[in-house]
Amino acid sequence: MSLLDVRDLTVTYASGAAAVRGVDLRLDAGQKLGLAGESGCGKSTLALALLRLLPTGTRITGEVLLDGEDVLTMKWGRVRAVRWAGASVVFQGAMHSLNAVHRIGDQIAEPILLHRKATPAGAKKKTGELLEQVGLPAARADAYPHELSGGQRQRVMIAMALACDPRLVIADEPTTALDVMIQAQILRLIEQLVADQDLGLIMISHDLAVLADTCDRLAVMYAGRVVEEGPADEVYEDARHPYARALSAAFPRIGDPASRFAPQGLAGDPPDPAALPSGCTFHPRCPVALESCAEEDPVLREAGPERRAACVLVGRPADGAGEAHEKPDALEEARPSTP
Amino acid sequence: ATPLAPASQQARAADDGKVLTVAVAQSVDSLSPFLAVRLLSTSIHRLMYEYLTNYDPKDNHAIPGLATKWESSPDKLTWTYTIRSNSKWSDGKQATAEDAAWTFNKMMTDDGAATANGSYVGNFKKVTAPSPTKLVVELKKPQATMVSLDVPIVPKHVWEKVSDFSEFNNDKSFPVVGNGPFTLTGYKADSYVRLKANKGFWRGAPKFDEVVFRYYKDQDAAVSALRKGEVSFVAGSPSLTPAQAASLEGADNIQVNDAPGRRFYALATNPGAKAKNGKKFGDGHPSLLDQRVRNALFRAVDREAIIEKVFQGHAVEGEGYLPPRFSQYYWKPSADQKLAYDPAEAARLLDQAGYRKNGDGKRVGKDGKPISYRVLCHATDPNDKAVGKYLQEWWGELGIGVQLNCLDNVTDPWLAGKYDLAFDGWSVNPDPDFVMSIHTCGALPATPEDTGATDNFICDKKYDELYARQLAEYDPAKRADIVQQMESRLYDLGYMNVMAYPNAVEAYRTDQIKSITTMPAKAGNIYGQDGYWSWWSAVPADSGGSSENASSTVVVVGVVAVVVLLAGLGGFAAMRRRATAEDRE
Amino acid sequence: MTADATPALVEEREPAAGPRVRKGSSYPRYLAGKVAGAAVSLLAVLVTSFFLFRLIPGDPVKTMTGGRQVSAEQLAAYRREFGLDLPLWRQFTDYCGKALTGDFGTSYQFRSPVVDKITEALPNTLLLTGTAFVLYTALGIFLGTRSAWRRGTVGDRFNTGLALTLYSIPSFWLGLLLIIVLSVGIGPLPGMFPTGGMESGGKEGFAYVADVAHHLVLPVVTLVAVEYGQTLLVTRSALLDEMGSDYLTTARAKGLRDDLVRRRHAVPNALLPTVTLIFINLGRTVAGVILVETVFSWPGLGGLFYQALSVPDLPLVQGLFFVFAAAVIVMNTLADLVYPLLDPRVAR
Amino acid sequence: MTTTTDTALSPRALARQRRRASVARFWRQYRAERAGLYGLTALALCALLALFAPLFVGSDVSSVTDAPGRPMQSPSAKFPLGTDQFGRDLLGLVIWGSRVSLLVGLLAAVLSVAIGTLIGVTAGHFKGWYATVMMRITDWFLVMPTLVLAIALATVMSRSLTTTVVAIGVTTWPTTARLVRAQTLAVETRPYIERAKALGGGHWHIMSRHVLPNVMPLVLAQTTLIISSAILAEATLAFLGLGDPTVVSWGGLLQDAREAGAVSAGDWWYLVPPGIAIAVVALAFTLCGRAVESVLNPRLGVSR
Amino acid sequence: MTMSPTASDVTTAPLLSAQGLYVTFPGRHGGPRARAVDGVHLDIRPGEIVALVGESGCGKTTLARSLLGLVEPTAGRVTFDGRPLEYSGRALKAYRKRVQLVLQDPSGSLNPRHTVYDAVAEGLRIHGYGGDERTAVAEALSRAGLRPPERFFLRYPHELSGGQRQRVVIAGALVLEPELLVADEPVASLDASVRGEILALLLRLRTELGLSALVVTHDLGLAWNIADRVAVMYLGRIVETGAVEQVLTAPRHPYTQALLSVLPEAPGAPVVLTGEPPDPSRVPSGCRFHVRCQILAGGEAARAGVTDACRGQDLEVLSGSGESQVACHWAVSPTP
Ligand SMILES: Nc1ncnc2c1ncn2[C@@H]1O[C@H](COP(=O)(O)OP(=O)(O)OP(=O)(O)O)[C@@H](O)[C@H]1O
Ligand SMILES: Nc1ncnc2c1ncn2[C@@H]1O[C@H](COP(=O)(O)OP(=O)(O)OP(=O)(O)O)[C@@H](O)[C@H]1O
Ligand SMILES: [Mg+2]
Ligand SMILES: [Mg+2]
Ligand code: NI
Repeated sequence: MSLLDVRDLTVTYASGAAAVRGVDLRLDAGQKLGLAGESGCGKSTLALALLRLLPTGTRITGEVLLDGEDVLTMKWGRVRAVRWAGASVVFQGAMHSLNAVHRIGDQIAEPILLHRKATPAGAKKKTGELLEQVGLPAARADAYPHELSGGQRQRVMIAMALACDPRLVIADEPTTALDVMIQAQILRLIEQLVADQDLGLIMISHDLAVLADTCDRLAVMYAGRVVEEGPADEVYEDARHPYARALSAAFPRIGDPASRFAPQGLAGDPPDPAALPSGCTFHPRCPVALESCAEEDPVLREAGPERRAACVLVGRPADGAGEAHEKPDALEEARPSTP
Repeated sequence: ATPLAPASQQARAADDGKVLTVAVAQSVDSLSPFLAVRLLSTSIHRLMYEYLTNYDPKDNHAIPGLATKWESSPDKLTWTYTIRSNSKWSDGKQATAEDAAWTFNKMMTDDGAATANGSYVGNFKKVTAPSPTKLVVELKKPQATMVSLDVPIVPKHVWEKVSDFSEFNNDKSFPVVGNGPFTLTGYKADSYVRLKANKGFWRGAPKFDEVVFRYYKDQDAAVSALRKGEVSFVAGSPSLTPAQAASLEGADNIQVNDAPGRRFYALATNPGAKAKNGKKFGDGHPSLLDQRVRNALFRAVDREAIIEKVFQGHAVEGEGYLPPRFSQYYWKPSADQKLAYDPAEAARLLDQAGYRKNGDGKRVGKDGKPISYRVLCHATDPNDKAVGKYLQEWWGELGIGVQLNCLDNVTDPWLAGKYDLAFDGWSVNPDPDFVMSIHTCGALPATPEDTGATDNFICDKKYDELYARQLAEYDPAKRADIVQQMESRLYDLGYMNVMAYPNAVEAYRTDQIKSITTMPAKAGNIYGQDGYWSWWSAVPADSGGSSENASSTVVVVGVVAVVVLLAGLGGFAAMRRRATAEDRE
Repeated sequence: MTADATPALVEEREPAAGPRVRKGSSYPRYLAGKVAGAAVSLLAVLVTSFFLFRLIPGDPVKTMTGGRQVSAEQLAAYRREFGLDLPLWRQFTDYCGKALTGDFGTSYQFRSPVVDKITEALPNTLLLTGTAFVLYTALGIFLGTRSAWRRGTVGDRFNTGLALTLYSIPSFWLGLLLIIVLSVGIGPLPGMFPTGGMESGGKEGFAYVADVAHHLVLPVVTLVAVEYGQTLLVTRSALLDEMGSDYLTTARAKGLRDDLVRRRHAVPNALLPTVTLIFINLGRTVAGVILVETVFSWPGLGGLFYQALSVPDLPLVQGLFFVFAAAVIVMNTLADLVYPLLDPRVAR
Repeated sequence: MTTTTDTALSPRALARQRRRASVARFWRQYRAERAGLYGLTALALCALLALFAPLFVGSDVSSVTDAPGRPMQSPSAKFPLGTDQFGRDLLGLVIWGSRVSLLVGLLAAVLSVAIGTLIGVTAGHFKGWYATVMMRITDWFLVMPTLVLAIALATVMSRSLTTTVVAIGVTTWPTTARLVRAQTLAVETRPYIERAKALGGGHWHIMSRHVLPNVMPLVLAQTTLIISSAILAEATLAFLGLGDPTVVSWGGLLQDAREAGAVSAGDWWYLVPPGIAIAVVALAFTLCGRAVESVLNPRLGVSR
Repeated sequence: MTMSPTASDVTTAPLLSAQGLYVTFPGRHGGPRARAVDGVHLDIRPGEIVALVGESGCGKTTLARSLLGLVEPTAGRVTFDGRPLEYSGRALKAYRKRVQLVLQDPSGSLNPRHTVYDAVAEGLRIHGYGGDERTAVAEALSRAGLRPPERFFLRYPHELSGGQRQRVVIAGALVLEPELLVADEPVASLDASVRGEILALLLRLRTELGLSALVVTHDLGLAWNIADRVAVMYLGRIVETGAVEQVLTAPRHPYTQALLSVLPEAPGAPVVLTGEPPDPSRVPSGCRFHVRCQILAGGEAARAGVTDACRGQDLEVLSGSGESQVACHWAVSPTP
């Protein structure tokens, strides 16, 4: 049994925005899954849905099996028990995810005490250990969030996420707001912790390059749906879905003459989750769209060993992806978004 | 009955005795007789201290007070008072002529002590007490008020210790030593003044054991308190409004006393303010110097309407200067002298005086500008404002503008002569000398810098002659005749246009006060009498038994119970919510 | 302004700009700054209280003698006595000098030291406004929190609606109605409460306390009714501002119960605007509630001020004005000093 | 209007079209605020009533000499709200009084907001000693107990509508100034200000083109809210006898009622309608203000 | 792919030049002053794209702002077209017609209450443009890739996507036909997929209009994408500069090396510098990088015998000219 098994998860906000539309994901203990996709494609929504943290009025269907138990049908009391103890979250924007009026030590200790993992004294000790684990002196437990720098706060969030020894950690864009150097520090820290504690990790980012570097597997989302999934390096280097390909191409490889004076982008605007285009949601921006794409909404299909992609060109006898690959011009010259 | 039943029947027995509670609208300025000038404070002093003389409640003539009799030397410069020997201070000491002499001497020598009543002794040469029962006052010149010296006599042995009379307010240690019908036992600023009956009062003990003056800023609250029986008496400031009177008239156990008042209510005209040294000041409208204009203005005032609408019958139409209550001095204009309400005649008079209407229908002054009079009114007096509204419309018809200048404190423009017309009114004493004197040239301020005794700067030779004559006249009937001639002169001059004599409208609970003396006895008022008659004479009703003390406690307990109950219910509800909140997120 | 309740809704967003001081300052420095600011303000108040009321037209001495016959010499003597003959600047320096030692002169109309008059009435005012303050603050915070937490529900709408309605009602009018209904009594409803004043007098011990409490009910109810809305609305919107915050999601993700999320996380963060308001209100308790005091004949400072103004009793007016303003200033300063304890972001 | 092709539009027409569009957008969002709609409806009714009062009550309602009824008549078919102590028709007076109350409220609020905005924007824009001095002054006014100060001002000046307007205006502006300054400071940190500077825009350009439009919504909401408190303030001053006694306003009516002894006489019809009128109008303005605020202030909008 | 259309020509006179620029900010509450820009020489020649890279807080934005005259330098001067910049209101206005700034955050750079048309026309209005405003605005918008421009005229910023907003900002800068564009993190807040679009636009403008540009960024990949020359900034100073190919493929300064090593796909072990970004109010003596320098820590500097110099000897300010330079004792030592 895998640690996390998400089946056909859909999330629709009260406003009518279909933020997540039928996502299947699996994660085994000790595995690191990267979740990429442009801003607004539903990554955070998915993460919040896993612990039922979405605002009231949001419709969630599907199954979220955490160690075989469906989070979505649990009693609230059980959900609360699972939260943090079973799965914890490192939220996007650590600046705001810490409560400004409590000392960080207390905030870290709070879930420990709440889930009765330790006595107050024990919690204090554990807090110190956790802080040292993430590279902060235990004495900093007395600090308030505003006394810490962005990177330090992010570390506190990570320490907090580990407080109850969860089986699963969801890290939502843990490095987005950070400087390159601190980003590297944090990524290194996360990798190390996962390796040490045999956790399941879901790491969310829109920086495909970072994810490819950190994770075992990579899922690329577009408009609320996973459009490509597979081993991280393969997806990054050789994506099958045109969107995933465009995304990976947007990260220039320094030293690669092909990207010198050739920035690459993806024309068009991201879709509005409240009014998605018909057919394949990517077709209005897709450089290799076929006419049928406007009607047919492709499901994830096998696209090689351990790989899946949701594109009509994938898995065709004449392997469409390969075909597209041979016409790099289609993507390479970034064009202004003019009709 | 429910525990919250109204405690209406309550001549409140505080500890043991009967309490008479009077609602008053004024706050005490000072409890020192040397400083107090407000009506409330001086009324209280009447109760606390005996004065040399008192006024007969029936006809206001001077009767013995602390002095049993008095006589003057033929030149009226030396007055000898015999001091009664049966008046004791509340600390047991005998009240003597020495006390009286000390009181007067203090006022003569100490500026601080002269603050309130200094005018009485300004003319005194010497005051001595040759014996405990004999007081001799020597004057510089004759003084008409020698039998109405409204000066509380204070115990020397107590007041000697006061160092600064200008700051001693006599409100720190109780009971305050006095020899009046009541003894001051408690005072809380802007709350109440308590007085206890003086059982040993020489004229006889008061019937009530206690009198409490309770302060209500709001007259409506006072009336409501009367309705509920929280107070026994409401005076009103200066009187109950017609609406209040009307509503109280129908109420059970309440007696409305609608007494002819001792006030007149007039419209004073600025005659061009000037000082005795001839200096003119102020800025009265020049057109008002023309008698025709003044008379025209008054002819455009419908007094009947004012009585009917503003006072709603609780006043008598104004004619002569002195109210009809003082019958011997009362004067009415003859039919052809009377400035009857006649707008057409008023317009004619104005035309005649040369103030004609311009194209816009506005009358223009000699300076070519439309006439608009500034009318000084007391912001605190609803009647001023109401009558002002009528004036605006009546005079507006005539083509004259009216600008109501309502102030909390009119003293300043008044003394500076910076007004055109003003609402004016005085309470008249049994002896009209004072209210007559304030219109003499002699009352004008010496210089514009001084403050004179004058009311509104009237200075008329003929009037002054009459005034001098009445002063010298000792035959009451003849004197009354001269006074009436003065009134007639004043009427014609048109500087003081009396519009009404407002009644004193007051009310008391008959289930708390069985009887009470009015002054004058027939159709007189109760509050603000010259003397202590009302409170001294008030007889408690027998029925009053239930004590508010108990009932209020019951009410409080009830309220507390309700609050606790509500809190409990709220808590319960909150807990229930808490329970359901478990399943919320 | 009226109802002593100036744009309440306005103050909602104030504190965010107010107390958040620049980062990097230390608490003692912050404290010193605030205290110095308060001192400057107090001085400014002293200056205004002196000069503003001198604009009231008229000669104070003539006013003081109330139009009674006084000679120019006597008037001059009074002027000397009250120091009114000195040049204005001297009067001012004298006044300031004395004021600093707590001497505000002698009341013209009461002939007693202003300080005495004030200390006499102050406890009464504090009793009334203090009681009301505690109640409306508690009620406002309680209902405001609930309202925000259950925003959009019928309860919330009812709560805010009622609060806004009461908030729009002139306090004096409500007071008058309460007197009619609960004091005079209409129809079957008996008059349960006294119509005015603070005590019946002549009572002692428990009876006295009960009596005062009995007199206290209606004015306090009036004040609470018109005032709690502001606290409610401020608390509610401060809390709503926090509602979407990520740290609340964090708290929930930790597995905290809803009420714990609210109590431990949301409320302390949302407290700042409410605290500002609380201190503003606390400062205003001294200024009393002129209207309610008038309607209920409460012997407090507000009524005294009004009385003094109509004379005008300059020393008393000035003294009271200073005390009113000083109370607000002191409370504001206290609030500034308290913020850092509530929110560590302040003053660092 | 048919959609003319964009290409033919002059900048002026563009501006107009844009304004129309933004008004329409504002209205669309405002309509969603139920309470705001109630408030607006109540206000519209009041405004209509006040505007057209001369048509159906006539200016002679306030005349005491030709008062149609007897004093203090209770409500009847002829006088739906009874009469006052002069026998005037109270319904007419209440309607007539709306003119003064609304006018004073409006003027005072405009005065207050104008001062507040001017000081707020300039103090926010110009840093340095000017801002320091201005904010000190503002703070000073802010700590003054407003009612006390207004009473003092009303006493110092003569009793007239102008006095009332000035007293309210002068005492209520500091909150606006503080708010506007805070908003100005926030706006000034926005990159578009930097961009405008980089484009060469001067102080005037920045204040008028960028800061002002961005504080306007706040100012609008603030005005509505201040009108509400100004109406209450007017009533308070009138009730304390500091208003102009010769004009009919709601507060003045209440004071008349009290002076006439209507409270203890139980003449509720004299007391209740003006009070309700004040409360309703104040509430209506408050509701509108809050609605405007939540429409224009996205931060509040989101959290609701 | 074509390469470097206008390769930097060292001999042409610079269009914009910063000479010995220092910008310090008063310290907070009496603390030491923050030396945000601490001695910078930088030249930008006509038609050249220069990338200014460096970690957060190193003073890039401050430098860019001082080039525009938005902050007055504490010392040093900015010359444009050979003439020193004057700080009077009028001179600045004239200067800002020729040099334009594009800010980091496109959403913030547009006044939410101004339409696209207004935003673009703002510059024209400020400078009292005599010609047909409408045509100019339309042209600028289409040049920035918003076509047809009329469709965007009435839009408000919130109705545009991030990429479109950035284009509007660029159009607003272009409409004045500037000679130089200073772009402060032009794509930092944009999504990766939109990023390339905007960069391509900058490149195209350079070819079409001969625009010079200073692009401020912390993203080395961006420099690789579009710049001719790169200047690496550390703690207020430029520590390495040179042609992009050279600096990014063969970095000489340890700091540049570290920056490049932490890029996800970089070969070799990442050199993660510890600690937070340095504090400009406490600039270390000697080489300002020495406290975090991996070369020094790793002992390589000792091997080269420059340890003492690193710790104690201040480095020369690099000249602004185009040639490759590095401010490092170790890099310039004979045995690096
Ligand atoms: N509370 C909400 N109500 C309605 N729509 C929402 C809500 N929260 C998010 N959305 C919408 O759902 C979509 C997905 O949002 P989500 O936050 O999951 O995106 P994301 O992938 O995390 O983006 P980013 O990279 O910017 O964090 C977005 O279009 C967003 O506008
Ligand atoms: N107005 C200012 N007052 C005081 N210090 C300032 C000011 N502006 C910037 N600084 C400081 O100067 C240093 C450089 O800031 P700058 O904004 O130029 O950095 P940056 O390189 O643009 O950083 P980022 O990549 O985060 O945008 C920072 O430490 C900053 O705190
Ligand atoms: Mg997200
Ligand atoms: Mg920057
Ligand atoms: Ni008078």
